[in-house]
Amino acid sequence: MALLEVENLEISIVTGGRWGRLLPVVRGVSFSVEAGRTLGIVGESGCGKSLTALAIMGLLDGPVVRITGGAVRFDGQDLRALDPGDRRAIMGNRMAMIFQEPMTSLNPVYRVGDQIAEALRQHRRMSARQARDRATELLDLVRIPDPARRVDSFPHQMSGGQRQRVMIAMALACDPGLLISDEPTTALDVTVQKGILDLMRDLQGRTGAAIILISHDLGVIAETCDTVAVMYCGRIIEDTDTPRLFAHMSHPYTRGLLASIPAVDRDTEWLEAIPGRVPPVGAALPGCAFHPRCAFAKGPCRDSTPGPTAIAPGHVVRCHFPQEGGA
Amino acid sequence: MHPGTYLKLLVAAGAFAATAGIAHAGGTLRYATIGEPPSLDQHVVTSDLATTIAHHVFEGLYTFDASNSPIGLLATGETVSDDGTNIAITLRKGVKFHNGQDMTPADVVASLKRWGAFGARGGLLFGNVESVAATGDHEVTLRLSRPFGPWKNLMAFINGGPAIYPASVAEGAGKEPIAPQDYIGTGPYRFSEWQPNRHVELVRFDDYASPSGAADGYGGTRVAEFDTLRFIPVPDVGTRVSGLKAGDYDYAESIPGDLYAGLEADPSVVTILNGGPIFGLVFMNSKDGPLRENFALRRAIQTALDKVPALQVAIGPEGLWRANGSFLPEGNVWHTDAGTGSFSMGDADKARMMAEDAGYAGEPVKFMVSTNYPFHYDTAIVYTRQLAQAGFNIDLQVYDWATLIEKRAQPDQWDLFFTHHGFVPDPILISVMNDSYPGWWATAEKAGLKGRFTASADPDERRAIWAEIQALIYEQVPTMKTGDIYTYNIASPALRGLGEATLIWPHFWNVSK
Amino acid sequence: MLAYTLNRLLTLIPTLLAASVLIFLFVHLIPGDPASILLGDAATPEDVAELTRALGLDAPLWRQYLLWLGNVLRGDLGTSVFFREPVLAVIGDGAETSLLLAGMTMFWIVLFGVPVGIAAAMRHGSWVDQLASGGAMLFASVPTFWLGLYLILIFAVGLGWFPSSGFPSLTDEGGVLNLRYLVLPSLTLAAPNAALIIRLIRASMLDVAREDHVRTARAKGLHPTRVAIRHIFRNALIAVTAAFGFTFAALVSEAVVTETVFSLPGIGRLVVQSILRRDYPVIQGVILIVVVFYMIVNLLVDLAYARLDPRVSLK
Amino acid sequence: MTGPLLALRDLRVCFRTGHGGVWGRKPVLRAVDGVSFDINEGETLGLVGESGCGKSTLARALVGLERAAVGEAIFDGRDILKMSPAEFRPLRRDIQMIFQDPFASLNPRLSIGRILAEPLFIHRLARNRAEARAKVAGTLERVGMDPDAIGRFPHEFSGGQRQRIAIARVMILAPRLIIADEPVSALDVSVQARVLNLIRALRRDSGASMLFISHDLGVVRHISDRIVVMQGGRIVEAGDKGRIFDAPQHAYTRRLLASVPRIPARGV
Repeated sequence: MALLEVENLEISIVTGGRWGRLLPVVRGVSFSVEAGRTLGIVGESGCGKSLTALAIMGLLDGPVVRITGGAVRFDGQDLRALDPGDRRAIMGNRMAMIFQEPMTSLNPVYRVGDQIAEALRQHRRMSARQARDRATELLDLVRIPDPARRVDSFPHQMSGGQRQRVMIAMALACDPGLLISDEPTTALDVTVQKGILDLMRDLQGRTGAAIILISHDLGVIAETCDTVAVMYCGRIIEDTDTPRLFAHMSHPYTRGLLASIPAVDRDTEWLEAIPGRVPPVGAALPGCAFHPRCAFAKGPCRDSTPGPTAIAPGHVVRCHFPQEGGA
Repeated sequence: MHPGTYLKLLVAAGAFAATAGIAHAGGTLRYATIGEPPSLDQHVVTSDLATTIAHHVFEGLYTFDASNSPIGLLATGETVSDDGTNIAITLRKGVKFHNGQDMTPADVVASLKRWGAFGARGGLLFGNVESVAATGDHEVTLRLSRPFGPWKNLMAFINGGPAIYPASVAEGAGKEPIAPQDYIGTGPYRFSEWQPNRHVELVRFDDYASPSGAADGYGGTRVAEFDTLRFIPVPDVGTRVSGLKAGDYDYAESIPGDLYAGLEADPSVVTILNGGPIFGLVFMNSKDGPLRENFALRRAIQTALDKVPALQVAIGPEGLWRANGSFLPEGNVWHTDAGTGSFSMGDADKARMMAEDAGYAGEPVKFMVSTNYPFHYDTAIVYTRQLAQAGFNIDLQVYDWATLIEKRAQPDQWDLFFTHHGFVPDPILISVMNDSYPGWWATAEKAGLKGRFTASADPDERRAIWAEIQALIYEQVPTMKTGDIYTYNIASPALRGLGEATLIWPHFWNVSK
Repeated sequence: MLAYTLNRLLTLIPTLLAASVLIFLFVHLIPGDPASILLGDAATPEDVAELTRALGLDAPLWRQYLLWLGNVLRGDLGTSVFFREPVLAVIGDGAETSLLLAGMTMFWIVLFGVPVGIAAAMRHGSWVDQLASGGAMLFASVPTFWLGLYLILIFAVGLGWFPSSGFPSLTDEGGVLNLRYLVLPSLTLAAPNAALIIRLIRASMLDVAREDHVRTARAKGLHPTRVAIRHIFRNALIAVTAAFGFTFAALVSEAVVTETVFSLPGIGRLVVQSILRRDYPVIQGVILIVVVFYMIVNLLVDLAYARLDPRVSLK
Repeated sequence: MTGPLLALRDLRVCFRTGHGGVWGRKPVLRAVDGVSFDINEGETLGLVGESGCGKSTLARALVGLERAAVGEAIFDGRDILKMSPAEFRPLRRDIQMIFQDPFASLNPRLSIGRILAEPLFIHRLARNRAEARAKVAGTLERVGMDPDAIGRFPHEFSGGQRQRIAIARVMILAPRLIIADEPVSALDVSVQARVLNLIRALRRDSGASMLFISHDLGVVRHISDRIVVMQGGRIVEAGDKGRIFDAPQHAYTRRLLASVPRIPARGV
């Protein structure tokens, strides 16, 4: 059984005040992750990948954005059915999250050691002394030099890369089975990014945690993930294991995305950019959400939303006319 | 038994009881004042609030009985020579100052001399005094250069008056008010402490030597029933009223007219009218500007005014004001109708014609008023409208009181200003009689009448001359009276010994709770 | 920290000198003179002139200033024209009242304002929030004298629980129990200020709640109350600190209406009365001391900032 | 014309940072520490480096936004660092800058038409409204925007469109040197691709030179002719892009390239 199973997740925005209508922004999202494996979710801004992550984590309980359908099962338990207390007993404990903005995701007024210790004291009922020792250990684990001293540093005394390491240490504090990582390296320089990604991979090797890595960077996904889900306009439009994706990408959007990226290892004259632009969030388009930008769109694309189609074992595409072969 | 005799017996019994060491009623009287007095020094300060506190501490040679006639207080009597220039005053024996010293003629002489030299009202008398000297163990003699009728009234009026201080205090003091540590008098209460902003506290003077006789006005026996009198500044009138109702104060002064009806009906409050009315005055500039020596124009202004609506607006309930043109109220010996036909005519058309005849051509008339006293301002507003209807171009200038006081000393700054006047026992004390008071009314006619008025010692003759002076005031219009205002205070029903009305200032000897 | 504090205190000196010139000029340029007020209507111009001379108010302004400044530097603020007592003694008495009143008012503000502000922010948009915000709006807009008079009517006249007015010093009979005199005035004064603090706390907390680190805290599985207090309120406190400081400073100097309604012998009423009396030494003394007080509060606020926010370094 | 369009010689920019105690001297940070390079006519020079390497400070120094710059920056034969503001003003038209955040660089209260027309009037490139309107419409078309954008306001456009507007505002002046500081970093990849295509096309058509600053090595390789690699305020390596990317000499360049996550060779 997979550690995490997401089934038909739907997330909506409440528009026009408290009694306004619901506007679905994530629809029919299903995937699963097993222990020790890394799932990548890739897509451009507004595709719903971050919302999906927050929904799994249980951080979407505000009045404006909320889960309106589907199930999130962690270790067999439906998280949506749990009461808030039981839910919090899992958050930060068996399931932890690393956020995109290392500069702002730490509380500026507390020492990093105390912030790491907070989860330990909450979930492990450790004494202040024990929690501090463990925090120092964790800082060492994420390769922060001189951890015994840095445990007393404030966030503003650290670089962006170090802060992201602190975030990782914080997430790992209670040995979570699932680590959700939302654009963990986007704000960082490439050399720092490499260090962080290496560290995560390394730690996964040790702890056997499942990881969900959310990124807009196909390169990062390619180097880090076992399986990939590509999102567009609130849906997963292509989903398979990483090698197969890069070898047999089938959805025109996935292919367009790849073609948009200027390569580092060869000269490119002209980028095959996707024409048009992403429809506004929650736009109710009939048919396939990508069809106005799709070079291969035909009649059915305008009329009906394509369902998930398995074009090969473990390779699911939502497209009426999946493109076979290489790009 | 005649009621008076009965009272005398009762008081005598009380006095006996007191001297026999039987306990006083005791306790503290808490008096909510409108503010703080500038000083308790009676020689130089004329604030009514100061006197309300100070006349428990300081005493003069004379005071007033219930009919406002001067009677002895520290003096037991006097012998006046036939020509009226030699006055030998006998002092009461056994009077002690609060510092334990006996009062001697030297103390009286020193006090009178300082009052004469620096006193607010002392100069008036001492302009006629050749010498003042001790002429016996218990006698002081005043030698006058000419007969001066108002001398006794002036001596009896403690406000800005000749309080008797120890010679050591009076001799060292100059123009500046004496400091609190020198508040040493002979009264039934002695000064205890003055906590700025907080309170002035008096405590009973155990060695007090009271005058004898039934209590009558401020005269007669004085018994300090309270251990302590505490005068607490409570500037907000709502707080004075509710504080009294809540039992935090026993007595509260200066309550506005609009609350009068409600408080009269309230069983938890006793209202007490002040016997001596105050009155508003609009002074005219005799030294500078369009009104200078133009008596016709002044009369035109006087003709334009109807005093009644202003009193209604500014004061309120009928019981608290009287449109009375006489400078001293009805029932007072100085009351006279002379000239009062012009008091409140309110004839705009006539005023307009009179002004034209007087050569008025719409020049601005600067009218200064202060907002510190709401009734000043309210009255001035009504007058301004009435004057405008009669074609006067009134330039109303509104200042705070301190600024008005400074400006009114400068003749080029104003034509009219608004002030008010407290009750005085002798017309000579009315400010307009003072030639150097802003307005500077000093015509030959005034000088002649004033000379006769002060020279005479015969009460009937003096009353007749005062009637002439009042008529002259309505003719030359150095000032315009706005009508009598009876202020009132409120007290707790628990207080015993308060009369229906106060004589001039409330007093708390012979009062207990 | 100590060096910083000393440094800041040193920089107060030129500021104070400049302030003293302004204070002196301002006070002496208002028309009116204390002598005529002291002596009253019956005084002659000669009397007034003589008293003016006796009070030393006839000298050129610059000489009066230098004399005053010299005395101030020796710690002597002069003698009140009106009370004929040392200004320091006059102010000292008012300062006791004002500081105690401000202190008790701050106590209510913290006692009521902070929890209500936190609750309103936590239950943002709910009836709790509406009630708190509406109540805050109401209290912020009720005139002080009105509220004060009603409190007197209800709790002093009606129920008799508290005295209606006045405040005997703590050193007088009654001692600490005399603080009951300050209950109604401090509540009156606290109402509008607590309302401001509630709204400020609510707004700051809503701002902080949007910050990324709050999401991090929630992701740790902390209880919402713990997140609200430890992560949101603690950070919002940084923004609220200055408001607390200046509210306190303002409470000392600007409680005129409350002091008048409750007849409290505080600094606010003292300065207003002194202006009416043109009691120059007292006005100058009060303003000078209030200026120093503001500067010290300002310094304390900065020191508090440094304690609350590790990113702030004192230099 | 001989020689490069822009020649930097030993450019330095220093900042005082933090505080050095009560009377101590503040430590000096050399943000740009002796940088020299040339940009030839019609050439695009890519400037890469990680955050804090000094690349943005350098760009700001070249458009006169960094008063502390010393050294030489010879543009068209004249040293712009030694010019007074008055002397520099006419050159503002020739040296134009595109910023990373198009939203911050567009006045939200002005319509697109005003935003684009304003520099025309400032630099006296249009004699009247009609002429300005024609130029604005033409430029909008060149950057691939609808002409009806003229009457609309910045907030009505997406990030990619705003960056096109920012580019239009630069192109309308026909500058000789464009300094682009991370112009596509804030954009999604699919949008980024189209803006990059636009920049390339415009540069080719206009013949302008460009200093293109980015931390994204793929983007820099795509757009540049030559590359300068900066680290810690200094140039560690410079050369033609083929040589830099395919045969890096300096250890830092190699490490940088090795850090970039690779996408597997596509297709099978």
